[in-house]
Amino acid sequence: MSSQQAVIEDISNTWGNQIEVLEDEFFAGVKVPLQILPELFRKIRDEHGFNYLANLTAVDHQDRFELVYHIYSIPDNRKLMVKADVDHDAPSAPSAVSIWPTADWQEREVFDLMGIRFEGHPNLKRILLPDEFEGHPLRKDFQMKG
Amino acid sequence: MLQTEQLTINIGPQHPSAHGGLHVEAVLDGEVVVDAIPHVGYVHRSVEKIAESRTYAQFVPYTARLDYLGTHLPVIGYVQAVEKLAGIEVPERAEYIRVIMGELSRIASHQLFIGSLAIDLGATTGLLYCMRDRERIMDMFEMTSGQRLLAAYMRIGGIAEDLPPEFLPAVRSFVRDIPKMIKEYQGLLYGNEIFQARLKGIGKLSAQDAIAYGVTGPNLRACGVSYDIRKAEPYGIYDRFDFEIPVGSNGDAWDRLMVRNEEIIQSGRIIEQALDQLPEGEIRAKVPRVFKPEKGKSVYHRIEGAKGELGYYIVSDGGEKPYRLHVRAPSFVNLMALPLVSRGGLVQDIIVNIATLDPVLGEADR
Amino acid sequence: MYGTGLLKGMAITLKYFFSKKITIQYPEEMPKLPERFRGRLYIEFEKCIACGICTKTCPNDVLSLEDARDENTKKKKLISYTIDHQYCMFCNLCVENCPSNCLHFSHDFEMSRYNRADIKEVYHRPPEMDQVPAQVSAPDSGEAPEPSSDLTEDALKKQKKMEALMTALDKNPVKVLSRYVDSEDDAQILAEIIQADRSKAEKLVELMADDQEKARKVAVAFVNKEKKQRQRQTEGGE
Amino acid sequence: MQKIETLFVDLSDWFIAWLQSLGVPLAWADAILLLIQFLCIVGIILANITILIWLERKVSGFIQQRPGPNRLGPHGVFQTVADALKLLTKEDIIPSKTDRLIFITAPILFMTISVMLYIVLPMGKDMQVVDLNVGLFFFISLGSLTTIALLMGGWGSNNKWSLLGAMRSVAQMISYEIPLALSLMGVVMITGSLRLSDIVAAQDNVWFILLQPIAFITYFIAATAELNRGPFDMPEAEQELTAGAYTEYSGMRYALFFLAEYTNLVAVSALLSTLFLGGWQGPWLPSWLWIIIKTYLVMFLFMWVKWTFPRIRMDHLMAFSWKVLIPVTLVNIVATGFGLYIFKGIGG
Repeated sequence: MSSQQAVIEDISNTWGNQIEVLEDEFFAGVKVPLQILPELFRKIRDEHGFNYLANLTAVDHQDRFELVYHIYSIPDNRKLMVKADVDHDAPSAPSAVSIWPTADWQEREVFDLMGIRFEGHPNLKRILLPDEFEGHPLRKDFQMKG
Repeated sequence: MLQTEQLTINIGPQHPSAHGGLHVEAVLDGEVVVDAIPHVGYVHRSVEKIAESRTYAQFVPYTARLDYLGTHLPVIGYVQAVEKLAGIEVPERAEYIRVIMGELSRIASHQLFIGSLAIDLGATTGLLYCMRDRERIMDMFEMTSGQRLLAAYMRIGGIAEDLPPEFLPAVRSFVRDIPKMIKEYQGLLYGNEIFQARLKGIGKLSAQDAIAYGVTGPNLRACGVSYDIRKAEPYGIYDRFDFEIPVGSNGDAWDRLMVRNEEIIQSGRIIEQALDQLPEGEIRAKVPRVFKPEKGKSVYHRIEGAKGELGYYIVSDGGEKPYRLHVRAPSFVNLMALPLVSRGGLVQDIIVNIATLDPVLGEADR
Repeated sequence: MYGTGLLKGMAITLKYFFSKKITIQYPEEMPKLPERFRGRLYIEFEKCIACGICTKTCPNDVLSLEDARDENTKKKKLISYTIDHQYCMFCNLCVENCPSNCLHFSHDFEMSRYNRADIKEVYHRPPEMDQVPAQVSAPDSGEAPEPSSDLTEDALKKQKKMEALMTALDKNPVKVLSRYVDSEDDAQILAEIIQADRSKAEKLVELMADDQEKARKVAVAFVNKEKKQRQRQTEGGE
Repeated sequence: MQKIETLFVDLSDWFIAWLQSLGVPLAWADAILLLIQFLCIVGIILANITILIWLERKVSGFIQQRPGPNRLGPHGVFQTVADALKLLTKEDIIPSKTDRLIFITAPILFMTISVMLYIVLPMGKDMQVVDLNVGLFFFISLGSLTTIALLMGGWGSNNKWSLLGAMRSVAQMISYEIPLALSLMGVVMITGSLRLSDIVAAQDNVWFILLQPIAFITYFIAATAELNRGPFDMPEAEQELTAGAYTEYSGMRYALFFLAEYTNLVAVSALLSTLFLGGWQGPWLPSWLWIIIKTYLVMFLFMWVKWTFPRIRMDHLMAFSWKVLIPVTLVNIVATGFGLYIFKGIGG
């Protein structure tokens, strides 16, 4: 069990240049490339005890999508934010369901509303909208008719 | 060998105990539940898309429609998130009134939990006694904000209007009556052997599974994990009150009920302390009707809602409207545990599991 | 022993069986509403300066107004004001942000209408507002956009109420009016005004049938104006 | 006082005398009297049902601190009439794929059995339609026939859910038949006869509830299960899950099922008061008034239980009957046997 700062050091030594540490007054976080996500998650879960993925969401910055993970460790309550960029045209990302089962529905919701496919997700289907709905409402280019 | 085939039945969105449009597809082998797949989305209003075309102040009433049973809690969560984002200082008196209103909403939500659990198990009288006690809280909300349930009473930077004179005596008398109320629920419901038989040992959830599936709030504490955001990551002025966190032992439906029952008492204690320390002073910081937080700043603020961890992730692009607003809804995540707790149980236990996970579909579907 | 929990439960239900009933019999007994209760939104037409802040603050676009440039005073004046009650969330943002605070929530919570068109309440600028600015106008609520030939049910009901009030006024004006003004002699003055000017009588009666608060305000306004006039006459007289 | 006491008995004697005076032979006169008595029973049942439905809603209202129906007539007395009219005017659908004959006869069979239960019930001092010497046995055996009617209703409507619901309530009723019958054995052992009037006569100094408290409780519980009421209302409960046996019924046919249930309730409570509360024995009031008071007291008990307890789960319900009720009733019979033996021993 290591303190928050130690976790970020450990991550940056293992991946060095690919990692960019984010200074955010509320949340210590790192920006990582997409491919190393599964390894990173497994590492912080097993070695640093981050067993609780609180929130998983995506933001559409018109030119790119940005996946945002807020991860906590119960009970000593350290927290870490992980951000990853997903390219806008063929958005797909590795699924975190095998690491935290809570990601199951949250990823389905991001796929449903934002259109990011998650590889390795057991049953990636729309969860909130009816299955025959075309388009992903939360995208900036989704025009609300009427 | 007797050739049996599985039966799939739908506990449809209109089912009386579906808490607002939850559709559970139950696969049965005789009486035993093979799998229970919840389907949500019947109450989806895409609140997050609406948020992108409303200013921060205009979005306040929409948040009350998320978890409409914990009246003020979702609104407090949103308003504190925006204040964190825009760096607004909230006067002391407003903080205290927010704590009082939040804890009253938690009690009201738990009372409705007990009432709806009672009617799901067939004791209609239990529901009516809980609703009668909850009515006193509704009257308090009505006298302060003008609305019983969807009261947009919080504003960014404080609260809308100060407390009316008749509010304080009403709260004090309610808090004094909480033990009597709990004793009556004990007599009518918890002590009842049939009630215990229907709840004890049903829908067991282990601590690891609960954390892995992201279950939070009273459902998590029932599995023995003492994790309450008011203590773990105190927001507002919760670090000034002393209260315990009730924790269950074996994570079944009975413990989920007992934890909430204990929480009502703890919330009563918090309200009492808040009432004693309630300072005078103004109730709202000077906030322009339309303000623009810093470009590119984002905040994830979470509070202990009545159903679990209620979080707001807001990204600002420097405009007067939020660029992206995501609501981390506890009911949405808690529902993932429904198949886990229902497998292997009986058909009637699905109803018990839905009732004790206490999902509110307005919040789950957003 | 196994059954004690069951028996305790039965004892409680028996206790409540003989206890006092606590439900309100709605149409006969009206619920006791607190002072801040948010019922139906209404506007005091004459105080409105047509600034349009309320239409911008409302999250659900409930409020909309038409205004026009006043020829001589060059100030904007309000032509018509629409409140579409079906989208109102009662969030009080418009009431708080209105600079001349002319938007209020009344205590009338019976807002269901038979047809959907009646939900949209349109206030028109009464003609006499232009001649004598200080006069008070009567908002005619329940105005259906396309003037239907026969009167809707609400209008019929109001018609009957007004006739009843009119007869009551003729029989014993002071008693009826004392409910609308504070003191006894105010009611006396108001009775004299009513006798003197029939049009004011109809206006007051229409208000009484429609909305108690406004009727009270209008009655008080009449009395104060009358008292001021009487004072001027007495000063002029000396 | 004596006049009122034997009001009905004198009436029937006078009626037979009048028929004979018209030259009708005695056998025929008795037959006509029997018909009249049967019509009286049907009248009693209809009156009881209207009062009962209203009473149920009032009692549940009072328990939940609300006044219950009070709009139609003083204290909502005409509420049941309104309900009946509503059900009468409702469209009576018979789904196409149902087994028509069974679907139609099920409610009728249910209703006839429930009415036939009243034949043996002593309504007052020697005011019985027929005083069978095996009255109690007749009552219990008829009571178990209602299960068949329910199964016919469920299976006949050819709908997966109503079949499932019917199976469930049939299983429940059968498993509660046994403790129902066994708990009455104690009473029969004490009086030594199955004739109901003997049982009532044997209770003139001490009511059997004092001698047989356990039997009273077990009979009450078994009767609640038999009537599908109170904590055992399995089919009516998970309407979506098992849909109960009555799902396909509508309009008057559904009303018939509903009425039959209440007729059963009145019959069982009348039997309960006859066996345990001394039937029509009572100090001042006329005998037939006593039986009415006691029956309504017992029915209040049924309603009080229904509106207080949650529903028992299916497997608990079955386990409760086989593992708890039946052993308790058996022990009760053995205990009564010992008691009688000792009592007979001392009595000499």
